[in-house]
Amino acid sequence: MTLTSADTVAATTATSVDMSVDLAGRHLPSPMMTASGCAANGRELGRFFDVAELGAFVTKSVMADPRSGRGTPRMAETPSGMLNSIGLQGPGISAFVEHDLAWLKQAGARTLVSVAGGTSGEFADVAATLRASDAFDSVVGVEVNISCPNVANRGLVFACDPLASAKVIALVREQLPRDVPVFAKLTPDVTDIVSVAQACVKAGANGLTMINTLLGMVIDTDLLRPQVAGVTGGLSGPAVRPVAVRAVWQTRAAMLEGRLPYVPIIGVGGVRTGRDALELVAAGASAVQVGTATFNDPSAPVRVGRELAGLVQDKGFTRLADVVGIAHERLARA
Amino acid sequence: MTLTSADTVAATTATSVDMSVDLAGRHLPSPMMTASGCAANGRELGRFFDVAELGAFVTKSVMADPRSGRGTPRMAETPSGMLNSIGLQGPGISAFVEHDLAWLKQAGARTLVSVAGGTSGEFADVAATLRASDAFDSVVGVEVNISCPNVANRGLVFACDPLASAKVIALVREQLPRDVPVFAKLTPDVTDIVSVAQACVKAGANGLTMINTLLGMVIDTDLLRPQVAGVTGGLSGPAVRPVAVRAVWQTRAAMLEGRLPYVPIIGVGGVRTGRDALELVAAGASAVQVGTATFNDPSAPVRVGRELAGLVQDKGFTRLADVVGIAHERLARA
Amino acid sequence: MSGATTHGTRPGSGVVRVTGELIATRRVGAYHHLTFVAPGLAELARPGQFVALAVGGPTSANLLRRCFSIHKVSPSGTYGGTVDVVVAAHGPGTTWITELRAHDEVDIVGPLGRAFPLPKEPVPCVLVGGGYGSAPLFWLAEALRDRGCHVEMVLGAATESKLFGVVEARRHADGVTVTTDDGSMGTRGWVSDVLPEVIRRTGAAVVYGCGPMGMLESITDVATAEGAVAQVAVEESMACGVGVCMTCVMPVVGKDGATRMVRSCVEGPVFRGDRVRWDAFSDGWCRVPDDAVGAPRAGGH
Amino acid sequence: MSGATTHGTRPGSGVVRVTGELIATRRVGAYHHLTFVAPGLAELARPGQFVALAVGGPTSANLLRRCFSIHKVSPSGTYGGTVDVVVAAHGPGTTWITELRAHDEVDIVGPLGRAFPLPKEPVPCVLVGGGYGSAPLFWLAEALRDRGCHVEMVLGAATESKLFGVVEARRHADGVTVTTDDGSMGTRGWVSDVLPEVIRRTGAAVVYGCGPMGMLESITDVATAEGAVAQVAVEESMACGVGVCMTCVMPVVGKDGATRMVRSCVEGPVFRGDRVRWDAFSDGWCRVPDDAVGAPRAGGH
Ligand SMILES: Cc1cc2nc3c(=O)[nH]c(=O)nc-3n(C[C@H](O)[C@H](O)[C@H](O)COP(=O)(O)OP(=O)(O)OC[C@H]3O[C@@H](n4cnc5c(N)ncnc54)[C@H](O)[C@@H]3O)c2cc1C
Ligand SMILES: Cc1cc2nc3c(=O)[nH]c(=O)nc-3n(C[C@H](O)[C@H](O)[C@H](O)COP(=O)(O)OP(=O)(O)OC[C@H]3O[C@@H](n4cnc5c(N)ncnc54)[C@H](O)[C@@H]3O)c2cc1C
Ligand SMILES: Cc1cc2nc3c(=O)[nH]c(=O)nc-3n(C[C@H](O)[C@H](O)[C@H](O)COP(=O)(O)O)c2cc1C
Ligand SMILES: Cc1cc2nc3c(=O)[nH]c(=O)nc-3n(C[C@H](O)[C@H](O)[C@H](O)COP(=O)(O)O)c2cc1C
Ligand code: FES
Ligand code: FES
Repeated sequence: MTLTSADTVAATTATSVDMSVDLAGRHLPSPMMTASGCAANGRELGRFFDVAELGAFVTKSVMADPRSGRGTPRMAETPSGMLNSIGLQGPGISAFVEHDLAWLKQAGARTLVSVAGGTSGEFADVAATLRASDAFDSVVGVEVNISCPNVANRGLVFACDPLASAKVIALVREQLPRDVPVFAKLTPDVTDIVSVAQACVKAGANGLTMINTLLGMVIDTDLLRPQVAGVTGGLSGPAVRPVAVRAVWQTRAAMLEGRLPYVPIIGVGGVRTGRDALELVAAGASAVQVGTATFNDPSAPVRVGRELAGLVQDKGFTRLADVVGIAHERLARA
Repeated sequence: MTLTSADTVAATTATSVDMSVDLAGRHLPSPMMTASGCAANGRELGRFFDVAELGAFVTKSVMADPRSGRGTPRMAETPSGMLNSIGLQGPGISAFVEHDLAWLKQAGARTLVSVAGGTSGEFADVAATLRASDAFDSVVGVEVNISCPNVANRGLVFACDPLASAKVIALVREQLPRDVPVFAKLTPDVTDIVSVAQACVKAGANGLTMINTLLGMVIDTDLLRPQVAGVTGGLSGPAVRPVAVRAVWQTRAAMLEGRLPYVPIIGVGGVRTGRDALELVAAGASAVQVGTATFNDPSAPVRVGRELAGLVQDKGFTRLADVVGIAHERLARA
Repeated sequence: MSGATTHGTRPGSGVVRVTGELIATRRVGAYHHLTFVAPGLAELARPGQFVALAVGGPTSANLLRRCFSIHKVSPSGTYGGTVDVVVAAHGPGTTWITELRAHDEVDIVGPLGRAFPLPKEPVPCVLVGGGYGSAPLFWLAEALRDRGCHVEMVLGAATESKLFGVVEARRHADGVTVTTDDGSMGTRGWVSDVLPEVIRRTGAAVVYGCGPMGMLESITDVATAEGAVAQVAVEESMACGVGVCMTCVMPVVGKDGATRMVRSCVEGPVFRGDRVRWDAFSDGWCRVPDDAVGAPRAGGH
Repeated sequence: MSGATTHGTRPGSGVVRVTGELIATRRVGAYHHLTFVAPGLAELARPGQFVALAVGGPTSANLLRRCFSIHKVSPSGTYGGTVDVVVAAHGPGTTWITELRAHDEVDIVGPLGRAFPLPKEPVPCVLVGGGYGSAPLFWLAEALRDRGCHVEMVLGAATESKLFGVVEARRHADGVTVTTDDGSMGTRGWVSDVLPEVIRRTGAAVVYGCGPMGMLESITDVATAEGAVAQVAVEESMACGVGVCMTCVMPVVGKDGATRMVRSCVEGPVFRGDRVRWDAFSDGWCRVPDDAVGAPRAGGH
């Protein structure tokens, strides 16, 4: 772990900072979340920490039917990161609500359910089944993973196209009660992330999650062929953090300039320490997800939260909310 | 340095592999090049190795007039990479040809001159001055850095827009003799890199260099403001290698599918060892540039070449050319 | 109890995370045998489980943990609990681990995965290890002999230096057969060449295996042909080791007869050999069998 | 000549790259004083130059080298040439360096940058060091005294533990003045408080300075006011240290009177204080002065 001594001190000191967040109408006691696909659906990390300690537990993107995902190898380690090509393996929404969401509910978790689909209709179906489920009252929001291939458009990722993205968001939004916020999860693999954000917010997204993985590839230099069976994969981990910070910054800047309505941002990408989380928060994120770093330290999502609280306190703030987007103010003043 | 024992053996063994490349009509004895902006203009690295050992020396992007570049800080270290925001500091094309190109010529270097501009006209002017210079006969090609801000279009980077890119390439192509190849240097920060490549090749580019840096950002968590004076910067180094490999792969795949005319690709992004170079070559690159790794090891551009030759030989090949794009064949056969 | 710090895991979770101090390291042929102080881990561990080690220290570019079978554990003693692993230097992570010196510290998570199931009756067993795959078997042999099982071992490798624990085997088993591909020690050939005879001679009811995938497949074939049950510990590329990333999956037939892509880190690494869909593995790739639950459909995604 | 490997640099280039073995490390107040074997480097180095160290070893995520003033060199001896540096643990790279143990190896490039210019005549000189900034001054003092210069030193720091080399200073200089911000040693206050008196008393013609930017600016002001020349070694954030990245620039006035953004790693780190555009530095940022060559124009880029 890359813990500087300041982080370590922070991690071991109880803080009096108000770390709660108001996320599109939902009050969360902490800004910390798992990242979809990096935490399974709760039980596994429940061995390392109490999932109710998180602001929200974000589940693996779930589709309508059970899916086997891709063949293996599914991953390659890369410098300060990794490449993955899982192929959205999952139990399907019915089994998910029955087994996984129910478990999360009894464990006291606030759940942010990540949904995916190969067509915009599939997204809507998944949301409808979710809404109808017994444990739906434990759901604090739905994260729409639009960074998945659109069957109708040669497999082009929905999030690469503002129109396709907007359609998915509008359909999901329709299926859910007004008090359940919908977050659009964006890909950084676009020329202009703000225009995709604009389309999503206009279509009813109550918040934005960014970033998903970057499209990358690793060649196996022994076999001289692609290392993962899926050929290309998603790049994640500390390596991509500067791209995540930039995406959050640009989107927040667009809000400050009035080019985008104000909605909360959930920052994700390369967070491993409290300092990393603070980068995203200062750039404009109200909440922070920890993904790949969990593979290094299974308790990272809560550890990072403790470190973040310590840093916020050390800098003399009493509320995390006062630090959200602060780098824009400090730059403007300079 | 991350040298596995295989690389080390390779590095110390003289090989009998033919490492020469035919790059858009120019014969180069080696595929190895410096990367623009990571090697200054020759003298500095001349202390560490003979610049004539390279396939080509790629110069810092030069504009029409002298430029001071941005204020400082201009950089931040990031996990397995760095962020830079230099602002194209340089002497201007006249001083460049008089002092720098002349020095490279007398040192026996084959030079790939990187040109930049704030308008497409500026690119053309720079190319015209270059062509008229005394040392022009040492130039083996011109690399057009279209990843710089277009003054006429709110500072949007040329390479983000196929039309703007094509215009620049066409104007530069016009200024230069036919036997001097023009390479378009692409940014990965686009939704569809193949469409930008198509526009550039159609406009006359004889080859493609990819990738330039990714747009990124680092927040100084002590001061809670952007760490580099330019606010955002370019992300480079091993962290981004999977993105470079993917860009080369996609472009080569488009050529194999007939969606893009065949032109040679110069791979760049995160190369630090022979193994890294081999990834780009197997994905489709005919030549390889070493950028950020030079800051760690000033002799990296030639060391990587030795390691690459050793690996190619170990795998039983006698010509580097036979390895270019081989991962496409091996995947097709699988 | 110096040299180790325990980090947050939850009571009763069956897993601990400790900063373990390296107290002994020695070369054994092509391998490195390392002993770490790891309080709390030994008490929870059973043969067949593994540990996941973080590599590279605070400045590391290698984010993912490396997994190793537990070679043995000592629940108490001078150092308050230790765990041993046997490591082959391969890529950057294992190279880093094998270059550690005494008193260096490593972040360890474990025990992970499912252990080898032990037979209820004292039946004869054969334990087959390929290369460093023998590492977890001596401890298993002990557990089996404690239950009254007759235990024989078969150790195989490409060459003598890649055998691990031949001497140890003689102490832990009632019979030992060694094979090497080049004949530098024992019988020239593969473990599967000698295995049928050993199973027949001992009347083995269970064959335990640990080693490369190809070997595990042939162990399964031989065991099945001889009427024994194969229990094999697989080695799939793992990013997390704790069940959250879905990189380590392989096609395994469940009790309901359906094939699913299951996580080898939490549902394995030990599987009944005849449940594994060996037909899906070829040329370094493992495809999803067409009849697997949720397999990609033509025209689907 | 064990413990060091020399890598390719070109003969006559004035710089070497060696894998240097750490042979001695000791804490000195808040700092770590390290001695590396570095054959070939000592012969080339002069006071004011620096070395660039790679950090983190083979698995490192920290790609960039860290730069340190050369504290001293020994061209020969048991180990065939050594170089000493004084390091303050700050971020990940310097922390890694200060945690090295004897016999660990570090990749070193040097000597780099321009040395302190020495006066042709034996004039009185004052050497001012802030914190670890004093590290290169003892060696400089020696060189000056060899030329017959009267040498006085002024050492300042926030507090006693952050002073470096007070005892050494007494050996190397004809007079030593110490200041600390908190008065824990010497005069309470800044070096600039005592400097005018020292310059006047000694009749110094040259004031050499090394330390934080703010201190270098005030040394320059004082020296200029007292009619002395300031030669200051700056510390700008550097990515390469060898002149190829353009990250380490600062605005400096050339002989032609024009301000340019010059690379402090190759044209510095030593500059004549009155040539540095101190007015451009504020609040941790350095802007490009409007009158600099090639400065951004309004409406331009
Ligand atoms: C359950 C289990 C038990 C194992 N027991 C042992 C043991 O006792 N002794 C031993 O020497 N090795 C063992 N291995 C293999 C060992 O984990 C790998 O050799 C090691 O992870 C490779 O790391 P690297 O840094 O050398 O290689 P790299 O190729 O750099 O590894 C890159 C990434 O791929 C993963 N990876 C690569 N190869 C493997 C592999 N074969 N298995 C799992 N992950 C891999 C690594 O964990 C890492 O995340 C075991 C693996 C598993 C899954
Ligand atoms: C010419 C010169 C001489 C120096 N001499 C000494 C010395 O004798 N003793 C000493 O303790 N320190 C010295 N420094 C400062 C030292 O280089 C930095 O403290 C160190 O690079 C910071 O590395 P880090 O890993 O602790 O911090 P990080 O903040 O992680 O460093 C990140 C990156 O920024 C660069 N960087 C950050 N701060 C500085 C800085 N102040 N100067 C240059 N680069 C920086 C690093 O090189 C690295 O590339 C000197 C710097 C220069 C330029
Ligand atoms: C193995 C793996 C699986 C992932 N699966 C999903 C997923 O199912 N849905 C999703 O929206 N994002 C998925 N992601 C992306 C992460 O949620 C996250 O956006 C990304 O990894 C960047 O964050 P990180 O650097 O902290 O990992 C996955 C990432 C990884 C590494
Ligand atoms: C400090 C720095 C300056 C750069 N300047 C230029 C430039 O002037 N022109 C250009 O085309 N690319 C420039 N680049 C991009 C590199 O040439 C290269 O495309 C990129 O850094 C990726 O390669 P790398 O990971 O090997 O560094 C620069 C990169 C760095 C790090
Ligand atoms: S290794 Fe992550 S789920 Fe098995
Ligand atoms: S540090 Fe790279 S040019 Fe000075």
